[in-house]
Amino acid sequence: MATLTHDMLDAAALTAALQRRDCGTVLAFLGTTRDHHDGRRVTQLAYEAYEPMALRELEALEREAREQFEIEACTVSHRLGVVPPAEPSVVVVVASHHRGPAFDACRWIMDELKKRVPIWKKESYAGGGEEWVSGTKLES
Amino acid sequence: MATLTHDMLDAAALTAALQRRDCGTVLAFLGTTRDHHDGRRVTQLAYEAYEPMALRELEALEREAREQFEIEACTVSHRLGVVPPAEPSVVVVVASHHRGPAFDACRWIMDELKKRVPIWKKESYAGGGEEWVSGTKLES
Amino acid sequence: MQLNVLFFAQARERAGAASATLTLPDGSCVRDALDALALEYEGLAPLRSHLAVAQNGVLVRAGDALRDGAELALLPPVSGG
Amino acid sequence: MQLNVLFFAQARERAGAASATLTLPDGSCVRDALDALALEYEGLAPLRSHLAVAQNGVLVRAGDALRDGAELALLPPVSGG
Repeated sequence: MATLTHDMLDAAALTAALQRRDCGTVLAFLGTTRDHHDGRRVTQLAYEAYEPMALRELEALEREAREQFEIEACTVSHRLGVVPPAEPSVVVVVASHHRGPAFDACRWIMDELKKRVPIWKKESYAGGGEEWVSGTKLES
Repeated sequence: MATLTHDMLDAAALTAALQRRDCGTVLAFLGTTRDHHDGRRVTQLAYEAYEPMALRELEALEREAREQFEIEACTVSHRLGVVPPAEPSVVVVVASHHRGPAFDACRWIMDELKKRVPIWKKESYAGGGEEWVSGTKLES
Repeated sequence: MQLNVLFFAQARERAGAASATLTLPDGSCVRDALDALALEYEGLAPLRSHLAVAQNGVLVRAGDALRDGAELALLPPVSGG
Repeated sequence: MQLNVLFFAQARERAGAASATLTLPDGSCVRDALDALALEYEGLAPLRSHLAVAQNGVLVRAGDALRDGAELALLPPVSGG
Protein backbone atom coordinates (compact mmCIF):
# COMPACT_ATOMS: atom_id res chain seq x y z
CA MET A 1 0.00 0.00 0.00
CA ALA A 2 1.47 3.35 -1.06
CA THR A 3 2.03 5.92 1.66
CA LEU A 4 2.68 9.67 1.60
CA THR A 5 3.34 10.98 5.08
CA HIS A 6 4.82 13.87 7.04
CA ASP A 7 5.97 11.45 9.75
CA MET A 8 9.24 9.51 9.93
CA LEU A 9 9.25 6.37 7.80
CA ASP A 10 9.61 3.17 9.81
CA ALA A 11 11.72 1.12 7.42
CA ALA A 12 11.88 -1.80 9.85
CA ALA A 13 8.10 -2.10 10.09
CA LEU A 14 7.65 -1.65 6.34
CA THR A 15 10.19 -4.43 5.71
CA ALA A 16 8.77 -6.80 8.33
CA ALA A 17 5.29 -6.33 6.88
CA LEU A 18 6.45 -7.96 3.66
CA GLN A 19 8.17 -11.01 5.20
CA ARG A 20 5.88 -13.72 3.90
CA ARG A 21 5.94 -17.48 4.26
CA ASP A 22 5.47 -17.92 0.52
CA CYS A 23 8.39 -15.66 -0.48
CA GLY A 24 12.13 -16.26 -0.41
CA THR A 25 13.18 -12.65 -0.87
CA VAL A 26 12.42 -9.34 0.76
CA LEU A 27 14.32 -6.37 -0.64
CA ALA A 28 14.14 -2.99 1.10
CA PHE A 29 15.46 0.18 -0.51
CA LEU A 30 15.93 3.29 1.66
CA GLY A 31 16.62 6.60 -0.03
CA THR A 32 18.20 8.71 2.72
CA THR A 33 19.25 12.36 3.01
CA ARG A 34 22.93 12.71 2.17
CA ASP A 35 24.89 15.41 3.98
CA HIS A 36 26.67 16.60 0.83
CA HIS A 37 25.85 17.27 -2.83
CA ASP A 38 28.10 18.65 -5.57
CA GLY A 39 30.72 19.59 -3.00
CA ARG A 40 28.32 21.52 -0.73
CA ARG A 41 27.41 20.48 2.80
CA VAL A 42 23.67 19.74 3.02
CA THR A 43 21.94 20.21 6.39
CA GLN A 44 18.49 18.94 5.38
CA LEU A 45 16.12 18.24 2.54
CA ALA A 46 12.57 19.57 2.49
CA TYR A 47 10.01 17.71 0.38
CA GLU A 48 6.69 18.87 -0.96
CA ALA A 49 4.18 17.12 -3.21
CA TYR A 50 1.00 17.60 -5.17
CA GLU A 51 -0.34 15.11 -2.69
CA PRO A 52 -3.43 13.51 -4.26
CA MET A 53 -1.71 13.10 -7.63
CA ALA A 54 1.56 11.91 -6.06
CA LEU A 55 -0.25 9.27 -4.02
CA ARG A 56 -2.08 8.01 -7.09
CA GLU A 57 1.24 7.79 -8.96
CA LEU A 58 2.84 5.85 -6.11
CA GLU A 59 -0.10 3.46 -6.18
CA ALA A 60 0.28 3.12 -9.95
CA LEU A 61 3.97 2.25 -9.51
CA GLU A 62 3.07 -0.55 -7.09
CA ARG A 63 0.41 -1.91 -9.45
CA GLU A 64 2.60 -1.71 -12.56
CA ALA A 65 5.55 -3.31 -10.77
CA ARG A 66 3.36 -6.24 -9.74
CA GLU A 67 2.18 -6.59 -13.34
CA GLN A 68 5.61 -6.32 -14.98
CA PHE A 69 7.79 -8.34 -12.61
CA GLU A 70 7.52 -11.74 -10.96
CA ILE A 71 6.95 -10.30 -7.51
CA GLU A 72 4.29 -11.06 -4.93
CA ALA A 73 4.01 -7.72 -3.13
CA CYS A 74 5.52 -4.25 -2.97
CA THR A 75 5.03 -1.05 -1.03
CA VAL A 76 6.26 2.46 -1.84
CA SER A 77 6.35 5.06 0.95
CA HIS A 78 7.48 8.68 0.64
CA ARG A 79 7.99 11.19 3.40
CA LEU A 80 7.23 14.91 3.01
CA GLY A 81 8.50 17.93 4.94
CA VAL A 82 11.97 18.20 6.44
CA VAL A 83 14.17 15.07 6.32
CA PRO A 84 17.51 15.36 8.20
CA PRO A 85 20.67 13.51 7.10
CA ALA A 86 20.64 9.70 7.36
CA GLU A 87 16.84 9.54 7.64
CA PRO A 88 14.87 7.96 4.79
CA SER A 89 12.70 10.07 2.50
CA VAL A 90 11.59 7.03 0.53
CA VAL A 91 11.28 3.32 1.35
CA VAL A 92 10.47 0.71 -1.30
CA VAL A 93 9.96 -2.90 -0.19
CA VAL A 94 9.47 -5.81 -2.58
CA ALA A 95 8.71 -9.46 -1.78
CA SER A 96 9.16 -12.21 -4.34
CA HIS A 97 9.71 -15.94 -4.69
CA HIS A 98 13.16 -15.45 -6.25
CA ARG A 99 15.62 -12.62 -5.86
CA GLY A 100 16.18 -11.50 -9.47
CA PRO A 101 12.73 -9.97 -9.98
CA ALA A 102 12.90 -8.19 -6.61
CA PHE A 103 16.08 -6.37 -7.65
CA ASP A 104 14.63 -5.54 -11.07
CA ALA A 105 11.31 -4.30 -9.68
CA CYS A 106 12.86 -2.21 -6.90
CA ARG A 107 15.26 -0.51 -9.28
CA TRP A 108 12.46 0.14 -11.80
CA ILE A 109 10.20 1.65 -9.14
CA MET A 110 12.91 4.09 -8.04
CA ASP A 111 13.76 5.07 -11.64
CA GLU A 112 10.08 5.69 -12.41
CA LEU A 113 9.39 7.46 -9.13
CA LYS A 114 12.01 10.06 -9.97
CA LYS A 115 10.43 10.69 -13.39
CA ARG A 116 6.71 10.42 -12.74
CA VAL A 117 5.71 11.46 -9.25
CA PRO A 118 4.97 15.15 -8.49
CA ILE A 119 7.32 15.51 -5.52
CA TRP A 120 10.00 18.18 -5.14
CA LYS A 121 12.95 18.59 -2.79
CA LYS A 122 14.89 21.61 -1.67
CA GLU A 123 18.39 21.42 -0.23
CA SER A 124 19.51 23.63 2.66
CA TYR A 125 23.23 24.28 2.94
CA ALA A 126 25.56 24.75 5.89
CA GLY A 127 26.30 28.46 6.13
CA GLY A 128 22.90 29.35 4.70
CA GLY A 129 21.20 29.24 1.35
CA GLU A 130 18.85 26.73 -0.17
CA GLU A 131 18.06 25.43 -3.64
CA TRP A 132 15.48 23.25 -5.37
CA VAL A 133 17.14 20.14 -6.67
CA SER A 134 17.09 20.10 -10.46
CA GLY A 135 14.66 17.47 -11.64
CA THR A 136 12.89 15.83 -14.55
CA LYS A 137 10.04 17.42 -16.51
CA LEU A 138 6.85 15.38 -16.21
CA GLU A 139 5.76 13.93 -19.56
CA SER A 140 2.06 13.68 -20.33
CA MET B 1 31.29 -6.87 9.44
CA ALA B 2 30.40 -10.41 8.40
CA THR B 3 28.39 -12.50 10.85
CA LEU B 4 27.67 -16.21 11.14
CA THR B 5 25.25 -16.91 13.96
CA HIS B 6 22.85 -19.47 15.35
CA ASP B 7 20.57 -16.69 16.59
CA MET B 8 17.78 -14.91 14.70
CA LEU B 9 19.04 -12.22 12.36
CA ASP B 10 17.84 -8.74 13.30
CA ALA B 11 17.38 -7.26 9.83
CA ALA B 12 16.13 -3.95 11.24
CA ALA B 13 19.25 -3.43 13.35
CA LEU B 14 21.55 -4.51 10.53
CA THR B 15 19.84 -2.02 8.20
CA ALA B 16 19.82 0.84 10.70
CA ALA B 17 23.54 0.29 11.36
CA LEU B 18 24.27 1.27 7.77
CA GLN B 19 22.17 4.44 7.63
CA ARG B 20 24.93 6.99 7.26
CA ARG B 21 24.89 10.76 6.86
CA ASP B 22 27.23 10.54 3.88
CA CYS B 23 25.13 7.99 1.94
CA GLY B 24 21.93 8.41 -0.05
CA THR B 25 21.09 4.72 -0.34
CA VAL B 26 20.73 1.79 2.02
CA LEU B 27 19.68 -1.47 0.39
CA ALA B 28 18.76 -4.46 2.54
CA PHE B 29 18.31 -7.95 1.09
CA LEU B 30 16.63 -10.63 3.20
CA GLY B 31 16.74 -14.22 2.02
CA THR B 32 13.88 -15.88 3.89
CA THR B 33 12.67 -19.46 4.23
CA ARG B 34 9.95 -20.15 1.70
CA ASP B 35 7.21 -22.58 2.68
CA HIS B 36 7.26 -24.39 -0.66
CA HIS B 37 9.80 -25.66 -3.17
CA ASP B 38 9.21 -27.64 -6.38
CA GLY B 39 5.61 -28.22 -5.40
CA ARG B 40 6.39 -29.60 -1.93
CA ARG B 41 5.42 -27.91 1.31
CA VAL B 42 8.52 -26.96 3.29
CA THR B 43 8.24 -26.73 7.08
CA GLN B 44 11.77 -25.49 7.80
CA LEU B 45 15.30 -25.18 6.52
CA ALA B 46 18.30 -26.31 8.57
CA TYR B 47 21.66 -24.72 7.76
CA GLU B 48 25.14 -25.91 8.58
CA ALA B 49 28.52 -24.46 7.68
CA TYR B 50 32.24 -25.11 7.78
CA GLU B 51 32.23 -22.14 10.09
CA PRO B 52 35.75 -20.69 10.07
CA MET B 53 36.04 -20.97 6.31
CA ALA B 54 32.49 -19.70 5.71
CA LEU B 55 33.11 -16.65 7.90
CA ARG B 56 36.32 -15.87 6.02
CA GLU B 57 34.46 -16.16 2.71
CA LEU B 58 31.70 -13.84 3.91
CA GLU B 59 34.38 -11.33 4.95
CA ALA B 60 36.01 -11.70 1.53
CA LEU B 61 32.67 -10.97 -0.15
CA GLU B 62 32.32 -7.75 1.83
CA ARG B 63 35.87 -6.69 0.98
CA GLU B 64 35.61 -7.55 -2.70
CA ALA B 65 32.23 -5.82 -3.02
CA ARG B 66 33.72 -2.63 -1.56
CA GLU B 67 36.61 -2.87 -4.03
CA GLN B 68 34.51 -3.61 -7.11
CA PHE B 69 31.52 -1.32 -6.63
CA GLU B 70 31.08 2.32 -5.72
CA ILE B 71 29.72 1.55 -2.27
CA GLU B 72 30.70 2.89 1.12
CA ALA B 73 29.83 -0.06 3.37
CA CYS B 74 28.30 -3.51 3.35
CA THR B 75 27.55 -6.29 5.81
CA VAL B 76 26.75 -9.93 5.12
CA SER B 77 25.10 -11.99 7.87
CA HIS B 78 24.13 -15.65 7.68
CA ARG B 79 22.15 -17.67 10.19
CA LEU B 80 22.82 -21.36 10.92
CA GLY B 81 20.59 -24.03 12.41
CA VAL B 82 16.83 -24.22 11.92
CA VAL B 83 15.15 -21.29 10.13
CA PRO B 84 11.33 -21.41 10.03
CA PRO B 85 9.29 -19.95 7.14
CA ALA B 86 9.36 -16.15 6.70
CA GLU B 87 12.47 -15.76 8.87
CA PRO B 88 15.70 -14.60 7.22
CA SER B 89 18.64 -16.98 6.81
CA VAL B 90 20.75 -14.28 5.17
CA VAL B 91 20.77 -10.48 5.35
CA VAL B 92 22.95 -8.34 3.09
CA VAL B 93 22.99 -4.57 3.64
CA VAL B 94 24.78 -2.11 1.37
CA ALA B 95 25.20 1.65 1.78
CA SER B 96 26.29 3.89 -1.10
CA HIS B 97 26.19 7.47 -2.32
CA HIS B 98 24.03 6.52 -5.32
CA ARG B 99 21.57 3.70 -5.77
CA GLY B 100 22.89 1.93 -8.88
CA PRO B 101 26.04 0.50 -7.26
CA ALA B 102 24.05 -0.66 -4.22
CA PHE B 103 21.78 -2.79 -6.41
CA ASP B 104 24.75 -4.15 -8.38
CA ALA B 105 26.79 -4.95 -5.27
CA CYS B 106 23.94 -6.59 -3.36
CA ARG B 107 23.02 -8.81 -6.29
CA TRP B 108 26.68 -9.74 -6.85
CA ILE B 109 27.18 -10.64 -3.18
CA MET B 110 24.18 -12.98 -3.22
CA ASP B 111 25.26 -14.62 -6.50
CA GLU B 112 28.77 -15.19 -5.13
CA LEU B 113 27.58 -16.30 -1.71
CA LYS B 114 25.64 -19.15 -3.30
CA LYS B 115 28.73 -20.28 -5.24
CA ARG B 116 31.60 -19.71 -2.82
CA VAL B 117 30.60 -20.05 0.81
CA PRO B 118 30.67 -23.51 2.49
CA ILE B 119 27.12 -23.46 3.84
CA TRP B 120 24.48 -26.15 3.24
CA LYS B 121 20.75 -26.30 3.77
CA LYS B 122 18.38 -29.17 4.23
CA GLU B 123 14.64 -28.90 3.60
CA SER B 124 12.08 -30.62 5.83
CA TYR B 125 8.71 -31.40 4.27
CA ALA B 126 5.19 -31.44 5.61
CA GLY B 127 4.25 -35.08 6.13
CA GLY B 128 7.84 -36.06 6.81
CA GLY B 129 11.05 -36.45 4.87
CA GLU B 130 13.96 -34.14 4.35
CA GLU B 131 16.49 -33.43 1.63
CA TRP B 132 19.70 -31.50 1.12
CA VAL B 133 19.10 -28.72 -1.39
CA SER B 134 21.11 -29.36 -4.53
CA GLY B 135 23.91 -26.84 -4.74
CA THR B 136 27.00 -25.66 -6.55
CA LYS B 137 30.36 -27.40 -6.43
CA LEU B 138 33.04 -25.19 -4.91
CA GLU B 139 35.78 -24.27 -7.40
CA SER B 140 39.35 -23.92 -6.20
CA MET C 1 -14.80 29.84 -16.88
CA GLN C 2 -13.11 29.85 -13.55
CA LEU C 3 -10.10 27.74 -12.53
CA ASN C 4 -8.41 27.02 -9.23
CA VAL C 5 -4.67 27.21 -9.91
CA LEU C 6 -2.10 25.47 -7.65
CA PHE C 7 1.58 26.42 -7.68
CA PHE C 8 4.24 23.99 -6.44
CA ALA C 9 7.92 24.23 -5.46
CA GLN C 10 9.73 26.85 -7.62
CA ALA C 11 6.41 27.86 -9.22
CA ARG C 12 4.97 28.57 -5.78
CA GLU C 13 7.96 30.62 -4.77
CA ARG C 14 8.10 32.54 -8.03
CA ALA C 15 4.36 33.23 -7.99
CA GLY C 16 4.56 34.22 -4.34
CA ALA C 17 1.40 32.21 -3.73
CA ALA C 18 0.34 28.58 -3.32
CA SER C 19 -2.93 29.04 -5.21
CA ALA C 20 -4.95 31.53 -7.22
CA THR C 21 -8.30 31.85 -8.93
CA LEU C 22 -8.13 32.42 -12.67
CA THR C 23 -11.02 33.60 -14.85
CA LEU C 24 -10.79 32.91 -18.60
CA PRO C 25 -13.16 33.07 -21.60
CA ASP C 26 -15.11 29.89 -22.31
CA GLY C 27 -13.26 27.63 -24.75
CA SER C 28 -9.82 28.49 -23.37
CA CYS C 29 -7.03 25.94 -23.48
CA VAL C 30 -4.06 25.18 -21.21
CA ARG C 31 -1.82 27.55 -23.19
CA ASP C 32 -4.28 30.40 -22.59
CA ALA C 33 -4.13 29.76 -18.86
CA LEU C 34 -0.32 29.82 -18.89
CA ASP C 35 -0.35 33.07 -20.91
CA ALA C 36 -2.69 34.71 -18.43
CA LEU C 37 -0.65 33.49 -15.46
CA ALA C 38 2.61 34.73 -17.04
CA LEU C 39 1.08 38.21 -17.27
CA GLU C 40 -0.06 38.18 -13.68
CA TYR C 41 3.05 36.50 -12.22
CA GLU C 42 6.10 37.80 -14.07
CA GLY C 43 8.43 35.64 -11.97
CA LEU C 44 6.99 32.52 -13.61
CA ALA C 45 8.35 33.44 -17.07
CA PRO C 46 11.81 31.80 -16.81
CA LEU C 47 10.19 28.60 -15.48
CA ARG C 48 7.44 28.36 -18.09
CA SER C 49 9.13 26.04 -20.59
CA HIS C 50 10.00 23.65 -17.76
CA LEU C 51 6.49 23.38 -16.34
CA ALA C 52 4.13 20.47 -16.71
CA VAL C 53 0.43 21.10 -16.12
CA ALA C 54 -2.18 18.83 -14.57
CA GLN C 55 -5.91 19.40 -14.83
CA ASN C 56 -7.84 17.70 -12.06
CA GLY C 57 -4.77 15.61 -11.31
CA VAL C 58 -4.14 14.44 -14.89
CA LEU C 59 -1.28 15.76 -17.04
CA VAL C 60 -2.48 17.85 -19.99
CA ARG C 61 -0.87 19.47 -23.05
CA ALA C 62 -0.80 23.10 -24.13
CA GLY C 63 -3.64 22.68 -26.63
CA ASP C 64 -5.98 20.72 -24.35
CA ALA C 65 -9.31 22.32 -23.47
CA LEU C 66 -9.87 23.62 -19.96
CA ARG C 67 -12.94 22.64 -17.97
CA ASP C 68 -14.86 25.16 -15.92
CA GLY C 69 -14.19 24.69 -12.22
CA ALA C 70 -11.08 22.57 -12.82
CA GLU C 71 -8.04 22.42 -10.56
CA LEU C 72 -4.99 23.38 -12.61
CA ALA C 73 -1.61 22.46 -11.10
CA LEU C 74 1.70 23.98 -12.26
CA LEU C 75 4.36 21.32 -11.80
CA PRO C 76 8.10 22.13 -12.06
CA PRO C 77 10.55 19.33 -12.90
CA VAL C 78 10.14 16.66 -10.23
CA SER C 79 12.87 15.51 -7.85
CA GLY C 80 11.30 12.99 -5.51
CA GLY C 81 13.16 10.11 -3.93
CA MET D 1 51.26 -38.28 8.32
CA GLN D 2 48.07 -37.80 10.24
CA LEU D 3 45.07 -35.72 9.15
CA ASN D 4 41.95 -34.52 10.91
CA VAL D 5 39.09 -35.04 8.46
CA LEU D 6 35.82 -33.08 8.70
CA PHE D 7 32.63 -34.21 6.95
CA PHE D 8 29.83 -31.76 6.18
CA ALA D 9 26.18 -32.04 5.14
CA GLN D 10 25.63 -35.08 2.86
CA ALA D 11 29.23 -36.16 3.42
CA ARG D 12 28.67 -36.17 7.18
CA GLU D 13 25.47 -38.19 6.85
CA ARG D 14 26.97 -40.65 4.38
CA ALA D 15 30.11 -41.13 6.48
CA GLY D 16 28.02 -41.45 9.60
CA ALA D 17 30.49 -39.18 11.39
CA ALA D 18 31.34 -35.50 11.62
CA SER D 19 35.09 -36.10 11.81
CA ALA D 20 37.75 -38.79 11.62
CA THR D 21 41.49 -39.22 12.00
CA LEU D 22 43.25 -40.44 8.87
CA THR D 23 46.80 -41.82 8.73
CA LEU D 24 48.58 -41.82 5.37
CA PRO D 25 52.14 -42.37 4.11
CA ASP D 26 54.31 -39.26 3.95
CA GLY D 27 54.09 -37.58 0.54
CA SER D 28 50.41 -38.37 0.05
CA CYS D 29 48.18 -36.03 -1.94
CA VAL D 30 44.51 -35.08 -1.69
CA ARG D 31 43.52 -37.88 -4.07
CA ASP D 32 45.19 -40.42 -1.80
CA ALA D 33 43.14 -39.16 1.13
CA LEU D 34 39.91 -39.44 -0.86
CA ASP D 35 40.83 -42.96 -1.95
CA ALA D 36 41.48 -44.00 1.63
CA LEU D 37 38.25 -42.40 2.85
CA ALA D 38 36.22 -44.08 0.08
CA LEU D 39 37.50 -47.45 1.28
CA GLU D 40 36.63 -46.72 4.89
CA TYR D 41 33.27 -45.01 4.22
CA GLU D 42 31.57 -46.79 1.33
CA GLY D 43 28.59 -44.41 1.49
CA LEU D 44 30.79 -41.57 0.30
CA ALA D 45 31.38 -43.15 -3.13
CA PRO D 46 28.36 -41.67 -5.01
CA LEU D 47 29.22 -38.23 -3.65
CA ARG D 48 32.92 -38.30 -4.43
CA SER D 49 32.86 -36.57 -7.83
CA HIS D 50 30.77 -33.77 -6.34
CA LEU D 51 33.04 -33.06 -3.39
CA ALA D 52 35.39 -30.12 -3.02
CA VAL D 53 38.21 -30.44 -0.49
CA ALA D 54 39.74 -27.79 1.74
CA GLN D 55 43.07 -28.19 3.56
CA ASN D 56 43.35 -25.91 6.58
CA GLY D 57 40.41 -23.89 5.22
CA VAL D 58 41.79 -23.41 1.70
CA LEU D 59 40.41 -25.25 -1.35
CA VAL D 60 42.86 -27.77 -2.82
CA ARG D 61 43.00 -29.98 -5.91
CA ALA D 62 43.33 -33.73 -6.20
CA GLY D 63 47.07 -33.60 -6.90
CA ASP D 64 47.97 -31.12 -4.14
CA ALA D 65 50.28 -32.36 -1.40
CA LEU D 66 48.91 -32.99 2.07
CA ARG D 67 50.53 -31.51 5.15
CA ASP D 68 51.00 -33.51 8.31
CA GLY D 69 48.52 -32.44 10.97
CA ALA D 70 46.28 -30.64 8.49
CA GLU D 71 42.52 -30.28 8.79
CA LEU D 72 40.93 -31.75 5.66
CA ALA D 73 37.30 -30.78 5.02
CA LEU D 74 35.00 -32.65 2.61
CA LEU D 75 32.61 -30.10 1.15
CA PRO D 76 29.53 -31.15 -0.86
CA PRO D 77 27.98 -28.68 -3.34
CA VAL D 78 27.08 -25.57 -1.35
CA SER D 79 23.57 -24.15 -0.98
CA GLY D 80 23.80 -21.17 1.35
CA GLY D 81 21.54 -18.15 1.19
